[in-house]
Amino acid sequence: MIEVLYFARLREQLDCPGEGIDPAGLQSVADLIGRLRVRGGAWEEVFAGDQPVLVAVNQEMADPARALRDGDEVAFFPPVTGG
Amino acid sequence: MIEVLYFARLREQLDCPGEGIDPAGLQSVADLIGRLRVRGGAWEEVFAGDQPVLVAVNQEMADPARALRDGDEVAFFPPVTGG
Amino acid sequence: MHDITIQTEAFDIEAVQRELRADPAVGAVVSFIGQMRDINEGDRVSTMTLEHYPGMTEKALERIVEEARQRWDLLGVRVIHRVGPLTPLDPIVLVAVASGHRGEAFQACEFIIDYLKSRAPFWKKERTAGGDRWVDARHGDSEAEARWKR
Amino acid sequence: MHDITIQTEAFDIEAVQRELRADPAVGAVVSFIGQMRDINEGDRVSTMTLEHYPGMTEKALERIVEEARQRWDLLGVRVIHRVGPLTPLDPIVLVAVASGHRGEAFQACEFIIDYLKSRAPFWKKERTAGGDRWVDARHGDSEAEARWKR
Repeated sequence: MIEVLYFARLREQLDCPGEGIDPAGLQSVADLIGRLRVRGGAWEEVFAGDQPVLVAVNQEMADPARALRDGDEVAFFPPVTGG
Repeated sequence: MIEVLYFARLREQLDCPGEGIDPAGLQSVADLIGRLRVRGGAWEEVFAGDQPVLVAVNQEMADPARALRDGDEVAFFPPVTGG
Repeated sequence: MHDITIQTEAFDIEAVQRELRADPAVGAVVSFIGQMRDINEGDRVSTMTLEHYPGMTEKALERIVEEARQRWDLLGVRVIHRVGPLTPLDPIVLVAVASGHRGEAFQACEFIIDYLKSRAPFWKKERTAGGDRWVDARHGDSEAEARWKR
Repeated sequence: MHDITIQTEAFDIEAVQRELRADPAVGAVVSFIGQMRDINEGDRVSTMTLEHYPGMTEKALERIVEEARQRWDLLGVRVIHRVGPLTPLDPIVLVAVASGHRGEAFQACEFIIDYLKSRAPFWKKERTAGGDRWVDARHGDSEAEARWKR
């Protein structure tokens, strides 16, 4: 299973703090984004590429080409605004 | 009269915190330095140009070409080391 | 003393500085305090909530501090960041760096806060008269961070 | 609140920071604390005496702070410098700058301390086991100051 987390504005837009996703057929972060996007509605909006979305894999910043493995923790969130 | 002040290492080398000097014949800071230097001994040492000496006229940094007038306050001191 | 703390409670700026100053080899302490303003983007802000990504936040900050310690000769580093609800005048973040001389302390302190602002997973949500809104990332933050890239 | 103080007494770092932080338009406070180290040039230093040029010191610092206020959008500036006898761990100088955002506060704070270190008439005399000695100017200080020349 891949644990997927959503933070801040994304969590609210998707009305979902996180979920477990079956890794079958998911080679990369880009594949995961594709699978989320086809859900339509808010998912299509968030992952269509129109708004900036950052991704971290196992709590390290990553990019869409990043390979995924069973057990990975993947987080999606907007640009950070701390400090 | 020109009020001349000496600070820090210079004050100790010259064994003099300050003095009044007759401005007659003193057009510039360079003239004043010349007059002090010819006193010989520690004065020659300090003002011969071998050690760094800074000068302020009326509490503003100045250079040897700076013109002098009666009533000016002239200070000689080493490079600063505060902070 | 741990270098990094994420907490909901207010922090004691004075205690941190005293701890860093307690080493007689320290000649310079540079501190950055970021605090909540009562106006943002022209609107009055009554409260703010800071969300973060627990686990990743600490890892990101530890990496930033470790990199600063490798780049500069530092005698002490402390980063404290608040999360949860905040009101105007509340300190949000403290970055304090001690070193023998000032140049290293200044550079390390600014390096850490620039990275934190552009890379550490914190998000601010403001409450204004017009409702709640997420704060947008400032363009200047990624520029400031880019300065440090080698 | 006066911007600049030269004094023989210890100063209250916390009180200064609290005062600067009291304005809800302030988003960033950057502070530099310079303190006396117990070792200099490899020798243990037991005490130090700071001499200054009364009158010129205040004028030089006022000019520096005025220039910083013209260059950057600042909400508060405080410079406190001690003179007279000091022992290790004693704070020597505090430069604290408040602004809306951090970039200006960092730049102004470093600008002021760089100028102070290279231009304000203070001189340190150290007491070591080998006797009293005047501290020599650090080459790096005039280099740091040269960065700000336009």
